[in-house]
Amino acid sequence: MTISFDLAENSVLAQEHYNRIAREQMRPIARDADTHEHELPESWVEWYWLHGRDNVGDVNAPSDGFIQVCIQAEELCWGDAGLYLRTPTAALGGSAVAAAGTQEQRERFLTPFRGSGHPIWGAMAITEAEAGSDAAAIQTTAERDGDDYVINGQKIFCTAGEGASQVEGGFVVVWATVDKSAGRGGIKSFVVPAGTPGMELVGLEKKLGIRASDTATLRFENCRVPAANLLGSAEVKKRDSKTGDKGFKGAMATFDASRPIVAAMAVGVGRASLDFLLEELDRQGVSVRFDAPPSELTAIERDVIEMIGELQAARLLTWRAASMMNKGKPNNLEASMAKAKAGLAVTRITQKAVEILGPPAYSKKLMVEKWMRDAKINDIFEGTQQINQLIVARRILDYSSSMLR
Amino acid sequence: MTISFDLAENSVLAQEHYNRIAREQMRPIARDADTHEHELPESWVEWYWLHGRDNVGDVNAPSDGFIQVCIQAEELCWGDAGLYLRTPTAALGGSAVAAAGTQEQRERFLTPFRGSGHPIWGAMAITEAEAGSDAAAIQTTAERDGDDYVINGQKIFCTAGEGASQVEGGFVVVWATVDKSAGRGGIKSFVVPAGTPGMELVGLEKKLGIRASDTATLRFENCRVPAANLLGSAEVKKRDSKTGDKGFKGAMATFDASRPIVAAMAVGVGRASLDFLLEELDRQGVSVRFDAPPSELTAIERDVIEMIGELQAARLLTWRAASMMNKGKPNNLEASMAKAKAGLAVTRITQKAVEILGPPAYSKKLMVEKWMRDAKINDIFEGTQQINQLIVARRILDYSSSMLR
Amino acid sequence: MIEFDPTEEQELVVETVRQFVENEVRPAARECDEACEVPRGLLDQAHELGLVANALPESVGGGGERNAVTQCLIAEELAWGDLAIALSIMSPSLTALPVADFGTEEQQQRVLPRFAGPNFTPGSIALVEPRFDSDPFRPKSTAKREGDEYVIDGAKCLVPWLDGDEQVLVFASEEGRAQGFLVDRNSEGLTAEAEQNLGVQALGSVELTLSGVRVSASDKLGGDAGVNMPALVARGRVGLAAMGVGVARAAYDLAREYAKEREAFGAKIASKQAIAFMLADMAIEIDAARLLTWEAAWGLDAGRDALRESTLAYQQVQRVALQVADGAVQVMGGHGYIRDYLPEMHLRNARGFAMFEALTLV
Amino acid sequence: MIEFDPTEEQELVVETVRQFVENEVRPAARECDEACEVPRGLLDQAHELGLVANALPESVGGGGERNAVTQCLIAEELAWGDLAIALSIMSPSLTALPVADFGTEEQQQRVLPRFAGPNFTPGSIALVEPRFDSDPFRPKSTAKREGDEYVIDGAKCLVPWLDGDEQVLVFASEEGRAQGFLVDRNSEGLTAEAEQNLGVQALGSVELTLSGVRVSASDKLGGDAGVNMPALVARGRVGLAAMGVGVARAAYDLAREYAKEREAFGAKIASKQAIAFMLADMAIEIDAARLLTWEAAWGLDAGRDALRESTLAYQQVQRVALQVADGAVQVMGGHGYIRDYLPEMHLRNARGFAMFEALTLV
Repeated sequence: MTISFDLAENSVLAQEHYNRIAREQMRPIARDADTHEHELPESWVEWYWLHGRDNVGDVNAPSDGFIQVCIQAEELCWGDAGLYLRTPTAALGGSAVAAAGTQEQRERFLTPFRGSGHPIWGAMAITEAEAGSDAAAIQTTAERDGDDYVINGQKIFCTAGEGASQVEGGFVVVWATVDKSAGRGGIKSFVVPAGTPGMELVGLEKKLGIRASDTATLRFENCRVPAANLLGSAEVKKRDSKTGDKGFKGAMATFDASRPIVAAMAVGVGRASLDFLLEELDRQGVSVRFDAPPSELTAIERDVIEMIGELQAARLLTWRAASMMNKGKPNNLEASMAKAKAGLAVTRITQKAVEILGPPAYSKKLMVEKWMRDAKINDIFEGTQQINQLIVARRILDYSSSMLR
Repeated sequence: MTISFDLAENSVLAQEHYNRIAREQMRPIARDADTHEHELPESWVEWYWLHGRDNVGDVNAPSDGFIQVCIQAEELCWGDAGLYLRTPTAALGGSAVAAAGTQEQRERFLTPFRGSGHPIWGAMAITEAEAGSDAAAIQTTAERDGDDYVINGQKIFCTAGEGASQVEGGFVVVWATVDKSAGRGGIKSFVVPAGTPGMELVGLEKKLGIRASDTATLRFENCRVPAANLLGSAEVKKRDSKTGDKGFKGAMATFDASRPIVAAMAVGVGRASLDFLLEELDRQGVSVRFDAPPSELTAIERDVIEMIGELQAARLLTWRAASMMNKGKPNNLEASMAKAKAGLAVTRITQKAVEILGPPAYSKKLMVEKWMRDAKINDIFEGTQQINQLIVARRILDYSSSMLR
Repeated sequence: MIEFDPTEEQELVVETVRQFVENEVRPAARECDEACEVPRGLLDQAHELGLVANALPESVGGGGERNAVTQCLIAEELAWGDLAIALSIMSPSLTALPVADFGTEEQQQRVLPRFAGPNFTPGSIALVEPRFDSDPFRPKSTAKREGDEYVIDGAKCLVPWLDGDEQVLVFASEEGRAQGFLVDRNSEGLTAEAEQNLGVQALGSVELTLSGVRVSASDKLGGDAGVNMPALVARGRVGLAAMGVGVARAAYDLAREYAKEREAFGAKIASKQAIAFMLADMAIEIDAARLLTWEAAWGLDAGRDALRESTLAYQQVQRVALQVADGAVQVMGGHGYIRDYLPEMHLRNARGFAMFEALTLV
Repeated sequence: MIEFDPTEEQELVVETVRQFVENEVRPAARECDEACEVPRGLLDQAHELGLVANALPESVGGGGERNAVTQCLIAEELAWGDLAIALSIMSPSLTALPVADFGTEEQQQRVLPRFAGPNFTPGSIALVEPRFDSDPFRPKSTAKREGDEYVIDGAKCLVPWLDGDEQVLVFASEEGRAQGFLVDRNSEGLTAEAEQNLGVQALGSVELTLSGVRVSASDKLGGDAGVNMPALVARGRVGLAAMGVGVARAAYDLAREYAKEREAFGAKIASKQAIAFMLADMAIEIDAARLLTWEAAWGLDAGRDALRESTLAYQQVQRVALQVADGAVQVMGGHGYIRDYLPEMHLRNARGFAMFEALTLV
């Protein structure tokens, strides 16, 4: 162990690999996918399904582990964040199954994603109209009926929800309460396979950015799944116990794994914007000096130096949170730090890039305006800036959620 | 009534008058007064007492009313904020007597400040070790005993507390509770004349800035004042009523009058820094262009444009809050807006001025470092930034203090 | 004397505009944005309020009530409704006011009456250039005198381009100095390409290419005297600043209302300091920006060179509008990100203030 | 592989330094600041830890363990104790490291042994100039070759000036290029005037005036090859960045502890989101700044030109240290403003990072 910023061989390969995919497969269709909101970007989906799932590098060579996943997210979102979210993978639904599922569940639900059939999607459905950041306020119910659970309720903001709910072979992990009186202890997650009767696609959101991504509203009306589709323990703890509760806390813990990825996505979008900005300034004959005294810097130079620093800071916080996962260290604090920093930094970077590049950047002829629209979601989904700051604050103060609301 | 930014004739006269005082009487001794912390700046005190109390302008000419008081504060703090706070006036103590006192009290306590005796001071003593922004938590007691009240407790951060407590003729307005069980309804203010037995000067704070100002800790041990020194009604309302409570709410209301003045003080310090910065840049051949496109601005130019805008914004919010007082309009929201904006803007402006002027500005050979130290108090006293934001938030949301804590 | 209250007449105007905005503009905002168009009927209706015509000289049939502060009050209210619609409604100012300010007597008589008349006549200005270093004082577009004509070459963007008028006021450098030229929209060598932009989508703006476009010498604004560019730019910055305040206020209103309605963790989110302080900060910054804007407008009305004041206000407003709109999206979270709600539009519009120059005039 | 954990050896060093800082440095911080002096005993004690000597080459009696990351870890801990004391303790680096990096063999043998020896020997560097546009790469001070000598003229400031050594490393432009010169402190034409500064008061720095100061040609650092200024500046920025992180962490710790203790309105102020979020933001920014600093240090250790990375880190740290120290004063309110507590000192010290350049080296 010694502090090092040298990417492992496999990470470098992954970086190159996914950057090539981003450049060759995503960038050329990114504007079109943005314009044709709600249309399936077939070429990307098909291409990825056929060629994008290959392992990268040598599985026996040194690896940065989870950092490599972050690199993948960064590169592909440098390509296009909307398309990235439309990629046929198990996504967050897959993370939940991998984290809380049994061996049997993992095989049953995840194997098809490695298979040779048609492209499929996984998704996670948590948010409800009256329960945004506050997952414990979930109203969707899952009632035990013989060997089944019967789910009723409505979910919004379900990323990849169209693909996951409609295309045979995919699935949606739905959070629902089996016992409202138990509060968060009663909240469980269920795998609902695509096409299950009673799961209905109500509609897709029209959004500021990431328009290639299908953000769905899903309705569950007497939607019946086998009890074997419950992830984790069926036991309801009346009070949220500190240990062994694989229900709510376990579910929340998947955020510790997903937040670094979202942070890496943010970094990818931010880098797209910053790379373009630097290239364009260079084309215009504007250089950025690192050896000039502050008194001689132009406003643009100082902005750009600040932007590069902020982006790299976000990336390093992200990699640190990922690195802790490699070691099995709890990273709840560090994951939220990365997510909070990346969301904010990239919101600012992409907004600033439009400003610096001036009138041409306000036009849809360039991609800068799109990256600004795409970036903002990173400060909102998977826990808003405010939620992540709250988590950080609780951790550093050693306060429970009741001590700092 | 029409929107206008033309100063009334008297305001212009006041501006010139106080600016001359600032330049001629304050600036020359400002560094020395900073260095000799806790020493009475005699030359300023004597000069002000002899020459500084004259009325300015023609009392019958158009006036901007309370805005003129803000202009005075701005100009004198442009001279020196520490000396300004050491000026022999009734200061906040005087405001309290003027606002809540009877005609008899006003004459008894305020007349000496217009008299020809030696220089005297007034002060307000609210804060306690365990009650900062939270004035309702006051522990100091005032017990009725026959025709007197007997005060016990200790006050900290009492501006001008040395002069007001020690120099015959001055006074300290002390906040104390006559009935702890009544909460804020039991809090009353009492005029304690300088030299009253039982009022003891415990010590003076050593501070970051405004070192010429005497920030005192005062102890009250069986300090006896006549009941006639109670400001406002003696009646204790068990619950804080919305109307007619001249106790706590009335006392808090004096902040609506004092906050614009503190905001104006901040603007004065900020302007001192900004004026010097502009002069110095000019001497160095660095100009600030208002007709250059953003792409051509230097970092310094953009900073300076931002600083000028921020300072003027703070000044206008301050004058607006003062203008409302002229019309007898409630200005609780606007006073806190001005204070919050001015405190923060001026903290940033003075810190930035040191940065832009580089190594020479870090030295005590220039005054820029001192203005940075002096400025910061404006974001703290008379309600911190956070308290003022809280007040603004409650007002704009129409929330009571229990709805937004 | 210092005074922060508008006159009764101004309050009446504001009230009238606000009514119109609430009844007609706000309900149309989202639809216009998605359709990238403002319905002509809405502009005709707005025209009846006489918002620009009132500011034109009586000699050409106008109201003769030119007052920058009043125009700021109007601009804020309109933009509080919708920025693109506000810019469209006020677009006559783009041609009419510079002609009123700097035009020769002949130009005033030739151009102004149609803007003071009973029908809505849109104006247009071509000042911004499609470059990162677009500079109103030093356009890269050029105008060269050839006999009795000027030949204009260059490129412009963010040019409002509504149907119904035939002219656009194009700015180009003549011997290094920016000058305005009244150019027929159907001039040879002039091509207009519809823009698709991040924001103000309903404005229907175009990118202009001018390739050897010829105008008569009498179309040079102000004749030999030309244009006072600092004054024109100042009037643009003040107008835009006022609209920026309106956009910020619109976003802030949405965020505040949402925060007072929305529950999370068993309480209204407005009762959380993190949200409440964001809102407080927005409120303070909006008021501060408005006062700076008024001061600059008042400076114009007092006949002063208000380039400095207008730039200060415009700079602050650029920052404030963006920050407030972004904050509104943030306060509303997922709901702020979707197009069922308006904050995302305000964010896109707000980002434009850094590019706009003279997209409205007071 | 990417790795964020220090080695066990580094952890041991950090632990040792932290103990020293807690026992010796922190208790002395306020007194040193008020007295504008660091007691010699404290520096002697610190010297026993070998913090600079360990980094010097074995050939001159040093530990031969030069490692910029380790030096960053040490610098952060020391500055977490007190910035002025930290700079004083590490001052030998100012002369010793540039000589080790760029000096000729003769210079190394002549200069380095005393820094590796058993007694604390302070070093000093004169790089910053008393101008708003001070520029390490282009000093206004000049060095002119005259025969076997150089004649140096100019002014310098923020020059650490502790008793016990006779030399200062002065930077001046020779034919437009910055070069270092080993100048005897008692040279003719050299005047040192004690500085009184906003912060780092205990450093005992001076303003230097050089008027026709003569040094031998053999005192030009690195001989004909001279100095690699980007590398030197990078090593300064990394060291200062690490110290800035330490200052920020010290201020943050105070604010957090205070917020957890202090009650207002019936609750700990840390339980208010406005305060808690400020603290969270500080924690995030401190960690971010530290990682950037480590990356730059790692780049130096890997033999890369880390001017870019070190500048990024230094820029971020300047902002973060100031913001955190200012925030700590704010969180503590009146208590933050008085000199019974340390945040006000951290604020004064933090503001200095914008002026400092190579006030410590790694």
